[in-house]
Formats: sequence, structure tokens, C-alpha cells
Amino acid sequence: MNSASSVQTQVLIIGGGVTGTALARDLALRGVDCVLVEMDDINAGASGRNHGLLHSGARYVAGDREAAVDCRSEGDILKRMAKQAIQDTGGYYVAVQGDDERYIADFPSCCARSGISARVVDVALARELEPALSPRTIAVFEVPDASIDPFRLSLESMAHAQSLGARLMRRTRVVGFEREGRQIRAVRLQSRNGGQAQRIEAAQVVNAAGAWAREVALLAGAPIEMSYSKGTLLVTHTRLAGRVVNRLRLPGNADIMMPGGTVSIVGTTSTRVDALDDIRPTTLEADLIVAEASRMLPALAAMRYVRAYAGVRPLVGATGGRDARAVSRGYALFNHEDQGLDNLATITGGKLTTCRLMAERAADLVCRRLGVTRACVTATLPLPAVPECAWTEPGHSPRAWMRTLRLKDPLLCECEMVSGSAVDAIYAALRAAGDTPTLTDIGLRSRVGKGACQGAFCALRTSAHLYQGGGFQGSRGLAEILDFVGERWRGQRAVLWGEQLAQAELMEALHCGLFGEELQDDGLPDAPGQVAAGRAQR
Amino acid sequence: MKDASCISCDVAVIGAGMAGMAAALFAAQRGLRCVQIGNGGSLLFASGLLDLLGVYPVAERRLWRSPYEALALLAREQAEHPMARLAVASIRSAFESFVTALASAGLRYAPLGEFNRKVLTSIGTVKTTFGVPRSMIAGAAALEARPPCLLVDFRGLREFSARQIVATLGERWPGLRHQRIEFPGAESAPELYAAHLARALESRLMRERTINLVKPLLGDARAVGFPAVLGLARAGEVHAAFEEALGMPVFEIPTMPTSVPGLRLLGALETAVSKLGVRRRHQASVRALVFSAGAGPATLELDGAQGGERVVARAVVLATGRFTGRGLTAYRGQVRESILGLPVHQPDSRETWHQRDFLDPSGHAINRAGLEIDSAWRPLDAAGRPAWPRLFAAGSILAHQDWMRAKCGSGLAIATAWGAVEQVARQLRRVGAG
Amino acid sequence: MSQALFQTALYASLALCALGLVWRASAWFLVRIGPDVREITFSERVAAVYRGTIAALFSRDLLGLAGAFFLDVLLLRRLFAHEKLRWFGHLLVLVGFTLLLSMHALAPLVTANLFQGYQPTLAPYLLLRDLCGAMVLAGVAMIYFGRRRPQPGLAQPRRPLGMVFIALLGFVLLTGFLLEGHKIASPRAFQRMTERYVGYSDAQELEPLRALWASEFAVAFDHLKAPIDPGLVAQGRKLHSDACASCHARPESAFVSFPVARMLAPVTGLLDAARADVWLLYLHVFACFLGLASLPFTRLFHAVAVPLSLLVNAAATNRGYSSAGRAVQRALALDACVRCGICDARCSVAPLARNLGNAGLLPSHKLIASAALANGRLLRPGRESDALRAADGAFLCTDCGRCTSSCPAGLDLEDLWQAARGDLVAAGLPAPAHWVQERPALDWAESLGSGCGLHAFSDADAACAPLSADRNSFSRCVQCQTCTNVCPVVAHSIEKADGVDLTPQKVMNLLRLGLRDLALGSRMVWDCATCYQCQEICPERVRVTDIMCELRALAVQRLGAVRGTRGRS
Amino acid sequence: MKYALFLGCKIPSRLPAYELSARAVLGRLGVTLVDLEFDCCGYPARNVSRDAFVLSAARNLALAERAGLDVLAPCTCCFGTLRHAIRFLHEDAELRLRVKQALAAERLTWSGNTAVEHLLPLLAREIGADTLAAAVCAPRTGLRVAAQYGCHALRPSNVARMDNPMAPTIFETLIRATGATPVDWPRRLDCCGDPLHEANGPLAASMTRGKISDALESGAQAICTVCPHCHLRFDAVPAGAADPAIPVLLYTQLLGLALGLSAKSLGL
Repeated sequence: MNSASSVQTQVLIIGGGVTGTALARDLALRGVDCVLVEMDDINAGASGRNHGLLHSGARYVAGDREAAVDCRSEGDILKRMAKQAIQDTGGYYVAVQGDDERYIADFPSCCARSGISARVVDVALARELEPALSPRTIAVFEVPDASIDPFRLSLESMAHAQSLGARLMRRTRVVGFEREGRQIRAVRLQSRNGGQAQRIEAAQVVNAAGAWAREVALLAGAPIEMSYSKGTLLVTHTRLAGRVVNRLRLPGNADIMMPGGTVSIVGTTSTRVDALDDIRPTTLEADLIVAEASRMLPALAAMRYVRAYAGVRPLVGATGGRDARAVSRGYALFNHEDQGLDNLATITGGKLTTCRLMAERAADLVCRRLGVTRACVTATLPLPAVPECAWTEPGHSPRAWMRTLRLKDPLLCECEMVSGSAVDAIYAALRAAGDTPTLTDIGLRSRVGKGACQGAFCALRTSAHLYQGGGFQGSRGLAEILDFVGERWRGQRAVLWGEQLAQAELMEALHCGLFGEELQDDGLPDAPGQVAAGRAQR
Repeated sequence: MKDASCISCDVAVIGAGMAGMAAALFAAQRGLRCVQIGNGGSLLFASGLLDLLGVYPVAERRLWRSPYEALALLAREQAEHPMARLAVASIRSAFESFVTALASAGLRYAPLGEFNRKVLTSIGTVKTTFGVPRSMIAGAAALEARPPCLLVDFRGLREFSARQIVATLGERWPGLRHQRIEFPGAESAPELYAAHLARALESRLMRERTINLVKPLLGDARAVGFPAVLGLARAGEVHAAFEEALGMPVFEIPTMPTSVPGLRLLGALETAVSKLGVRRRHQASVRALVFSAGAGPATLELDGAQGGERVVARAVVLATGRFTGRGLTAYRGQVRESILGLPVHQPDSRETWHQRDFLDPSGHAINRAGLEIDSAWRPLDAAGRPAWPRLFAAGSILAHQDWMRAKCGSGLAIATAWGAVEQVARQLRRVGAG
Repeated sequence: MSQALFQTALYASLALCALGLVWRASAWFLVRIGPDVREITFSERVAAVYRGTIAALFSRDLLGLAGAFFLDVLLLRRLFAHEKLRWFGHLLVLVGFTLLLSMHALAPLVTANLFQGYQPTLAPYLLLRDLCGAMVLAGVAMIYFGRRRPQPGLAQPRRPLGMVFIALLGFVLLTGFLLEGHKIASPRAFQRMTERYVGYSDAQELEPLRALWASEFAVAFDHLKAPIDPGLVAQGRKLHSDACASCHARPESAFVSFPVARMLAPVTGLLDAARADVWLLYLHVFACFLGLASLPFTRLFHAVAVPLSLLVNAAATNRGYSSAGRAVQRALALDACVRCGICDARCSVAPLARNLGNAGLLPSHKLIASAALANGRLLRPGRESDALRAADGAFLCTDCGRCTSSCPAGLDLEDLWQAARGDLVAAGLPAPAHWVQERPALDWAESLGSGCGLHAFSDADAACAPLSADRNSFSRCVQCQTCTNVCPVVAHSIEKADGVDLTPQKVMNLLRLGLRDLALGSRMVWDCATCYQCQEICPERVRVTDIMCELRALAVQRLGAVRGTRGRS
Repeated sequence: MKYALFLGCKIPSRLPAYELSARAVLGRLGVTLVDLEFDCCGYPARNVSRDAFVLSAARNLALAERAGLDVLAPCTCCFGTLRHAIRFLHEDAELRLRVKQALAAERLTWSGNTAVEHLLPLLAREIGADTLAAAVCAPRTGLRVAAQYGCHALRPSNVARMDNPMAPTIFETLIRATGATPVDWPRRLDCCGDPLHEANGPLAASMTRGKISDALESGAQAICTVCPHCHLRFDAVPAGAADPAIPVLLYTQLLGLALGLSAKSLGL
């Protein structure tokens, strides 16, 4: 451990989700040197596993007015400051027969109290504009919901921060804190693939690890009260509606369908979980979502779903057995000073919509401690668009590819129409940052593998492409394919019925039936004539 | 105005995957008048390699050199496996019969021996298989001896990187080299498709241009591998021309679907059944299948673009495949057989259909779901009796097998088709005699 | 009637007619239809016509030409083949009018010299004149009532001043009959004649003659009302045979005018007082002059253009056309067509025209469009939709040749359509397959302003493109690319730098992505050979080709709407 | 046997020899052909409006229905279009309603009883290849012929319902009946290129030439067609010095010759 290399910085941010990256950018803009460590990759946690909904706030008007107001004002800011990551689709709140009449009646006035516009829409007109709405719809309100691409937001925030001098360490896990009195002197890190140990000496440490914030805080010796709520979402094969469609009722299961570019995203569920390892969507959750959401959007019952995903919401201040939805979705900023630490802060909870605000508050705290007086500018300075970060937007790659059609640019991912040049650009950008890009990294930064085939074909084409360009060497490709397909499998498994099961069967026929990827030993002797080592062959 | 919308036959084969085609072929070879429904498109997912049985037991991932020994063990240990229901001799006959028919339709396979062979795949893994097309057999030999060898690929053929194969396998095959060339005339095409290259190479001119590009790259190579694009209907001719011009063994490496060997297989099988007088209904699907009482004929209502069609058949073989073939339909709660709603042997709940890991060694339980049959290949009803005396089932729709993991896809199709058709013939003969 | 006025009017009409004819004929040497004749000059055309005429007149073809003149021009053989009633009407008009013109209007020049003692008031001329007049009237009626009704639901093609001419003709005949009838019945005319020919004017002496003329010649004397004393009549007959019979036959044989005279009897006095004989004559004659002057400007011009066209055709039958000759013949065809509608009725795509509600598919409309295109009117601002409809019409034609074979004027319409298509292409109005490819698919999609996945399943295209609007028709797609692998179009275009942009599989996938608009303008959709290989083999039974066809129809509709004027971006 | 002959637009104007030879051959074989006032099959409108295309086709079918006759369409493209229209009418109830209403305005009805038949199955099945073979008096022995089916004769198979679309034999059987030898040519099921003639001339030419070279490489002395579009395509594709050419023969001409009919009566 002593041999570990040491890095010095002013602020160490732990966690590369929407808050961590926004914080890195905020600090960098204030001239503060920072390092962000992320145990996996950007938005690998809940930041990348949500609806991608830029809340108007209407969802919380009845239960959590403070959150509603935050959402409204932050939503407005993001719509101006991060235009490129947002599609201003608008949203409907829709009640169907049997829904709580009183809630429906109160809804407009509740919205008004929080300053949120909620316009009554004639049901017939709404159904004309969104034919997927149930014929049993009884009330529709229009609110300024929008769709946001959290990946683009985080990737561009980080890219901006890096351009201002911030550093990013991916796949690096915090393994320990070196404390000295009320100070954390250094944080010990372990790189996940290389296995190399590192040490960072930072004046301030911000724990923005999302759901993992409890573990990190515990490691630092400053435990916080947190509980976890797991939310599962389903991704449809085709997009069902143009707008965000919310169920007009108190927050419950499967009451939002988001337009996710070329698909729709339906969810969520809310289940208390105790552990963070192995969070994955289950078949029961998928069934629950289909059953509940199809009351509002009947076409969802027969819809083909391509995958599911599950994220964990960190809920602060509740450890009891109450319904996780009742716990505030507001954020929490801990200064840990009462726990005897003066240079640790934890920012967690909250929502995607309020990530900028959370970063601002955390940065304010850190800057106060550092004696930095520059004010936050993220509410007024637009987020610069970065071409390499645009590939996560659905529909972007087909257009970009069609623009360059006459060039020698093959499509690697047919479903989402991601071309070789897009993969090359992403690869080059990661490489330039000193990384060894994997298929999964490319998947996170593009739409590769997000489509109907769920990696069955595109993993192969992309790996062949990377081999050809020299990106992959040796026998690494096979492991990469297995990783990538295995990761997609986690999401697919819960929605494997109907057409998607046929698709999955084809995938297995290809990867196992033809390529035999599951066989650790192919029975080929190491040298001609030798009998294979390992498993005996008859 | 005439009504041409009703045809009668001895046996109606529903399905045109490997099992359906084999069943129609075997039935027609036995002189049965046969109508076959289904378009054969799923054969394009085939690699051209005919697996018999490569892995047993699946969970142990044990590879076998002799498929017949594996089959014998399988028959002893797993009696409910469909392939355990056939004598090894029958399976041999089925395979011989199948490849002979293919050969007569212009698609040649290397002589079937006693043992499985190993061939390269397009991602550099090594596949254990049984029946190998003539155009690929030199690859099996090369993989065994591993002489200096050149792999050639074409820019634009996205799913095939010779460089990847060499990188993956290079440690174990030091003499393996790769070269990428432009497909002649297609220098400006961003993407190439295997079938188009195969078509192009059937022209003498294109062949010569390609060979001329490869010749200077040969170096010390004693064998040359290509992606499987050497001709379609004229594959034999194209392959021979390459070998002659390059003066060394030339072999193809199967690509991912849609593959040229799959197209060849489909073409040869269609030609074979067409020659034998099988009446094909490619685009039709069975809207209703009604059996008359006792052992009377079945009536198949086909939906058709011209207002429907009726087929009256003395026996029916169900070879509709699994989920991809649409023989089985998976609803959220359960799996049902698509045409008749026959009971399907299946795991209890969807949560147990699939393992948490895609490559879990024991395979996914849903892949062993399927139809249960009696000793005469007749699917069973809920009471465990044959659903109908003259309804038979063959191929991957049958339960208690996992062909993808056991590497027995073609074997399962061909062998069970053989078994089912044998029973069809027996039953119909019995009626004829009685 | 004043001779000076008559002559002035006559020469003025003749001059106008001649000028008009020159003007119309000059168009045959100037109007350019078809890209193949664009470079041919006026003088080349004149030379070609001259050479052609000489060649036809001084060769064995003359016989054929004469035959064509007799059968096609005089006997209207081609019309006979399709429309018996109209053929008969035309024949009646042709014969009746020719006779009237030569024997009646030009009587002093023709009839008087041919027949000794010709007097218009003698038999059989009374009968013959009325017969000719009646033939013309009957013929005009037959032509009018035998005309083709417009195709249901489609606009009638605009016709060249057809009714004006018919009205004029009717007017001439009507005034003629009235004039004659009035003259028969007019006591004033009787008075004038007796003054001139009988020589004495004593009222009493003429009374018997009046009685006879009143009873047998239908002169409407006020005081001589039936019953007339037969004795007086008998006296009159004597007088009549001495003084009048050499010039006047009994007018009953004027089987039209005579009843007219009878009908006019009650008002004859008034008419006489109003000098009806004079102004009716003026009306009659000036109507004739007007007809003459307007000949080049009304539909009657076809009486000139059709025979010419038929003769040119006949002359070209054996030797074919030079390009200059073609140019002339095409221009001539524009004048020879009277929109009779026979071709429209025979047109193979007439049902399509009705179904699409675009009369622009019909030959008569196409001919008008060709003319409008040739003189540039079709391309003027404000006529964009006419131009687009014309282009639709031109490119949906199947070249079945039925219009040509049925044209009574023997026009080579197929040649005209071919030429017009060339002109349309040159004017930036090519077939959809071509105008769609003027811009890349992405450009089109952007000009449609379609958002990502937004409109794919909610728009009203479901009726015309139900498969592409229904997610179930492609939700089975497993991205296997079989469709692309079997596609001969993609296979053939790999060798081309400007090969297809998308592949069938990509088109299906764009539907799934809700990016259908990106496919509408793609080369793949428009280069699809509709050979159905993909649809036949698709393992998931996606109806790829049917969807391609739908997308084309949708593209024509939607891209057509944003195409703006004449497809020039 | 009695059919309403649906010649379509192409045959009378561009390939009268097909009409001539079809009438001669079918007359000899005892098939009565009735001429009705048919219009365009509707094909050109497929790219413009589904309704217009189906309605035009249905109108023709209704005319045949009024005459109580099945339709024989020697043009493969017309055959396919009429059959497609039937398909759409069967599967789309709303469309059916619209079409029936439109037809009613002309006092026509389409009830789906009119069959549309193609020359190949008529000859091979209704009349029978054996009957043909027996009637042949001047067999074309030694002539190696490449059968050009034409796409719409085979595909989609549920519309065409003629033969196995992947491995058809009906045309080859008919060629054998004339004493000629059918050759096996890999691209026999490909499109001739004609549909792209207007849209993309070079591509169409490449497709046609590809087929012609394939036929020649396969040893064919002539290509035999049953569709005016294919026929004219092979006939018309410019044969430059480097480009191959091959004689094109209509099957009705080949059969007519074998039946001993005069070349003139077959439009040769």
C-alpha cells in the first residue's frame, strides 16, 4: 500500500453519476482542482438507470411540494443550459376510470400552488394526439415535462470539467480512507482491471456515490442513515407516444411512460432492498409494470419489450419499513462535522432533475471550506455540446450516418444504426484520456447494443471492427463479447417472452450453438497431435 | 369458376426449418404425397455445419470426439431426450440419406465418418461438429495439422475479421496469417453482404479477379481460408476453381447469419423436395387444424392471399420449431404450442425460464421446454395420451433437449424427422392394409 | 344591301381568316415539343415540309395520299370506326355545309354557271337548299348530342371555343331559314316583285294574284284571310303563270322555310314594317363573315388541321418522319385535337384517373398540358399544382397505345406523350423515382420536419400505408438481414459508387425506430425492383416488399407536399 | 376451357407477337379466349395510391365477373397485380368496402369468385404437360433454353400460388414438353431489371446483363419468357461489343413451333 502512487488534488469526488459529474464541472468552473473516481463508469448506477424524465414537478405536487418546486425551477434551468440533452416533449397526466376522483380534481390547484402549469386537455383531442391512450381515459392535463438523456448530460459535464483540468479515474474503487484527526488525509484506491493501488491526497472529499454513499461514508467512519429503493423500468421495441405520459394519481407503480427517443420507457416499480450487489430486474416486476401501465396505455399489453433495467434510489433519512415512495425524494447534503470530520461531505438522494442544484450546494460547501469565493455559474453557463458525447441520443446515429452515407462507413449496430466512425470517435476519445476502452464502455457512450438484438449481432461486428482497427488484440475480443452480451442479458432476461424471446433464442443459437462461447475448452490441442489438456475428450 | 382451393395428401408437414425439410424429404423419399407449409427462411440461420452431438452432458460441457458414443451414453442416461428414442443405426441412415439428397441437389458434404470434426468460426472459436460441407473440410484438416495458413477477408464484410481469428487463435496456430482485400469492383461499398459476394463469385470473371488479388498474398501458406462466400448454387464449381487456381486447399469459414451456407442449404433442400414432388406452401400459415374422429384425415385451413386454402392430410407432422420458428409461443405466463395449443412441458414460472447468467453452464430451462411425445413421435395431450392418432412431431419443438448447448441441432432435426416419418409411414401402411 | 359594305366585310373577314391561318400555321413551325426537336429551327422545318410535300406529290405515294384523302378526310374513316353517330353528324355537316357554301353562298359564281336558269326560288333549289341546311343542323345536333360525357368526377378538358362556332353556325342557319321564311310570307316582298316584274301596280288588278299567293305561296296578306274565294285564286293562277312561274315555284318544297313562313304569318306585318328582310340578311351574311373570320380561332380550325394531319401521316406512312417533320407533326397535333374524348374513353388508365381524381392522366388533358408546357404557360408561377398533376399524368401512362389507335384525327399521341415526358423532365418535373432522388433521404426527412419516432404510429397514413403504420407488421424483425442478402438490387449496386443508400433491412429498422421519414426519400425504397425475394424468404414473415411499395406511395404524397415548385430545391 | 383474355397494356402495343402466338397456341389447344373491355391492371398506381391500384384491378375483375369468366393474364406483371389486388381486398375490410362502393357506382360487383390465371399453370396443369408433349409434332430437340419465370409469376408465393418459389419446376417441365432442354442457371429466379428501367437505368442494365451472362455461361442458346416485360427487357438491353446478347423466345412461340404452327402465325 505504501508503494501506491500518490496524486494530489483539492477535491476528490467519489462517484461519477449525474451529481458527481455536475459537481466536478461546477468545481472546475470555480477554478478548483478535482479528481473524480468512479468504481465503474459514468452513470453506471442509478444515474443511468432511470426514466430520463426531466420532471415538471407535477408528480410531487400533492406529497412533496418542496421537491415539486425544486423540479420546476431546475427543469427550467436545464432546459436552457443543457438543450442538447433535452427533448421538450411535454407531458400528459392521464387518469383512467377508477382513478381517485378527488386527486384529479385537486391536481390543477396543487400544480398552481407549486407554480407548475397544468392545462386541461380535452380527452378526445388528447387521444387524437396520443392514440395510445386508453379509451377509458377520463381526464388529461398537460404539463411541461421533458425527456433528458442523463448519459449525455453526465458525459458532457465530465468532458467540460476535464477540459478545465479535472481528472477522471474510471473503474477505480475507493478501498479506504486515511484519517488524521478531523481530516481525511488521503483516500486509497484500487483500480478494478489493472489491480493497481493508488492514493489520493485531497483537501476535501465529496461522497457523491449515490446509493453507495452509505458504504463510502461508512468506510470513512462517518455512517449515514440511508435506505434503498429499487426501481425497474421496461424498454419497448417501438416508441408508443410522443409525450411523457404520467398516471394522474399519487405516485405508484408503473405510472410513467417516457419517450426515450426511438423507444418508450415504462416504469417504475419501487421495492425496498437492503443490499446493492446484484440489482437486476425480475420477471415479477416486469409483469407488474405491464399489467399496471397497460391500464393507461393498453397497447403496452401486447408490446414487444427489448429489455428491462433496474436502478437503486438512495433514500436518505428513512430506515424503517415504511413505503419507500413516502420517503422524500429530496436530496441530502451531509457535512459530517458532527461526526468529527471536517473535510468530508456527502451529497446523495435527490433526482436527476435536481442534480445541478445538488452539485451547486455541495460545491458551495466545499468552496466555503476551501476558502474559494467564486460563485456557482452552472445556472447561467450553458453546457458545451461535445460531438463524442452525442452518440447516446437515440436517432442521432442514424442521422449522422445518413449524412455521411457515401463514405466507407459500415453500420456496426444495425438496430440503432451506429456506424464504424461513431465507434471510432468514441474509442479515440477514451483512448485520448488514457483509457483502454472496452465494448461495454462503447456501449455506454453510444446506442450499440440498445436495440432489438441486444448485442447479439452488434457485439460481434463491433469487436471485428475494433480488431481490424487495432483496438483489440490477442484473444481479448471474446471476453469482451461475453462481457457485453452478458450485461445485456441482465436486462433482457425479465422481458423474454413473445418476439423478444425469439430474438434471445437466436442470440443463443449464434453465440452458443454456432460459436460455442460457453465452452471454456474447445477441445483443440495446444499443438497439433497433442491430446487436449483439461477436460478429457473421448 | 373453378375452386382450386382444396388439396389432399398423405402427409402435411408444418414447418420448413431443418426438421421440416428433412421430414418432407424423407416422406417424399418413401413415396408419400406430401404438402409442406412454411418458408424455410429459418434455415438461413444455419451455418451449413451439421452437428450431430458434440456436448454431453451439457452441464459438464464435455466434448465428444465420437458422436455415436455420446449418443449411446445419452440413450442410457436420458431416455426422454428425443434423440435417445432412435437406434444409432437409424440416425446413421437418416444422416446418410440427408446428405445424399443434398449432394443430388448440388450441395456436397465431406463423407460422414465416425467422428466429430473441429472447424474454425468467424470469431476465432473452434466448433465441434459432424457433417462438414466440402467447401469447409480443408479447414478442419488445416486446424488439425496447423500448417502455415492464410486467412483472407474482404473489407466491408462487417462480421468477419480474419485478423480477429488470427489474434484469437494465433498462440495455438503460429503459422496463421491474415490479409484483408477489397472485393473487386466493390471498392466504394461501405458494407458487403456475404450472399452478394457469393453471387458475384459465380461469374468466372469475378472469380479470376479475386483469385488474382489473393495469389500474391499466399507466401508460405499451405492452405487458404475465406469467409463462406465462395458461390451459391454453383458453390462446388467456385470452390474447385479457387483450389485449382491457388494450387492448395481452400476452405470456407462459416459466418454469422444470414449465411451463405444457410442459403445453399435452403436452396438444395428446396430443390430436393421440389424434385420429389412435395407441394410447398411457403407463405401460408395454418389458421386451423381440425382432425376428424378416429384415424380419419385432418383438415388444415391455410390462410392465403387469395382467400384461403384447405389441405386434407392423412397424417400431420408438426415441425414448427421453437420460439424463433414460431412453433412455440411464449406468453408472459406460459409457453403454448402455437397451432393447436398442445400442452408444453415447461418450467413453472418465467422467473425460472432463464438463468441469471447468459452462459450459465447448465443452460436455460426454457430451452428444454417443448412437446412431450409417445414412442411413436406423437405429441401428448393434457392426459398424456396422443393428441391425435396421426399427429406427429419432430425437431426442436420437442421437449427435453437443449440443442444449442449440446451442439446437436441438425442431428436432432434430421434424426427426429426420420423417426417421425418412419412412424407416419408405418401408421399409413397399417391403414392401407387394413 | 350595300355592295360596298358587303365587300368590305367580306374582304375583311377573308383577311382576318388568312392572317389567322398564317398565325396558326406558323405555330407548326415554331412550337417545340420534345427534347429531340429542341434544336430544330424554323427554316429546317419549313424545308422539311417542303421536301416532304414534293416527295409525296411526285412519287407513287401520291396514290396512297389520294386514298387517305378520300377515306380519311372525306369519308372520315377513323371516326366511323369508333363513333357512328358523330361520324354521321360530321358527314352531314361536311356535305350540307359544302353544298350550301358552294351552291348557295357562292351561287352567282358556281350554281348560276352550272345550271342554266338557276333561280334560288325555283324547284328543286328550294328543296335542296333547305335540305342542306337541315343536314347541317341535324349534323350539328348529332355531333353535339353524340359528344362524350366527361369522365365522372373529373374535370372536362378546356375546349377551344367550340360552342362559339356551333352557335355561329346555328345562327347562320337560323337567320337563313328565318330570312327565307320571312321572304315567303312577306307582302312587302310580294309588292316589290310585282312592281318589278308584273309591271302594273293597281291593287285591284293584283288581287287575284295575291289570293293565289296567299293560299298557295303562303304570303301573309293582312286582308286575305281564309277562306279565300276559289274563283279569285283561279284567276290569280292565270296571272301567275304569265308573270311569276318562270321564277317562282311553289315554296312547299322548302320544307323548313315554308312552315317557318306559315308560323311567321301573324307577325309578318310587323316584320315587314321593321324591314326584317334587310336586317335578317345582314345578320345572316355577317354571321357568315364572322364564321369565316373566326375559323382559325375556333374549334372549326380542326377542319383544317385534321385533314392536314391525316395527310401528313399518310405521307409519312412509307417514309417515316424526319425529326423536323416530327416537330411539325407534333405541333399540328395540338391543333388537330378537338378534345372529342374518344381517347379518354379508351384510355387504359382512365379508371386510375378517376380513382386518383387526377384528370391529368387522360390523353386530352395531357395534350393540353403538352401545349401549355410547350408555350411555357404551365411553368408560370401559380400553376405549380397543374404542373405536378400533369407530371403525374405523364408518368402514370402505360404506353398502351389505345389513344393513338382510337384517335379519329389519326394523331400519333404516343409520340406526343414520349416527347412531353422529355419536356417535363427538362422542366424539372420528372417521375417520382427521379425527383425523389434529387435530394438525399436525410434532406427530405428534415424538410418534413419529423421528429425522432414521433409521428410514426399516430398519423393518418394508416389508410394508404397500413403495413408501415402498424408496428405488428415489423415487430417480428430479428435483424437477421436475410432480406438484404437476397436483394438483387443491393447485390448489383455494391459495384457502384452511388449505389443504394439503405438496405431493405435498414428500411424495416427505420420503421421500428419510428424514423420512417428517413426512408421515404431513400434510393433503396425507389430502386426496389419489387421482385419479392425478400418478402418470400423473410424468416419472420415481414412483408418487406409490400412495405416498400407503401413507402413509395407515402413518399409521393408526403414528399410531394413539401416539394414546392417543380422539385428544384 | 374459356377465359377472358387480359392482355394488359404492354402486349398489344409493344409485343403483339405474344398475343398472336398465345391465341394461335391456345386456339390449337382448344382454349376459348374472350375479349372484354379491360383497362390497365392498376400496376402503375401501386407507387402512388393503394386504393387507386386496387380499385382499377377490381374493376377489371368485376368486368370478368359480369361475363362469368376467369381471367387469363399472359403478362406476368398484370397477373401479379390482379392477384395482389385480390389479396388486399381479402385482408382489408375497409378497403374492400371502399372498392365495392366505387364499383357499385358503375353497377359492377366484385365478389371474389373470379380467378386470375397465368399461362404456365394453365398449360402445365389444366391442359397438362403430357398432353402438350403428345401434341408436339416438331420437337425442338437440342435447343438449350433458359427459363425466365418472371418474379411475379412466383413471388410472393401466396399471391402467385404457382410453384415452389425457391425451386420451381413448372416452366422447365413445359420446356421439356416441346423437346427442348431447359438449362439450370443460378440467376434464373432473379429480377430481369425491367421494373427499374425508368427509375435507375444503369442498375437495371446491370441486372439484365448479369442474367444474360449467367444464362450464356450456363450454356443456354435462348432465354424463354412468359412475360412481355422480361421479354422486351432481354430484347432491348443494348448489346455493346463487350456485352453479351442472347436470343429471346416467348414460350408460346416455342410451343407453337413445336406444335407445327407457322413462324408467321407466331409473330416470328
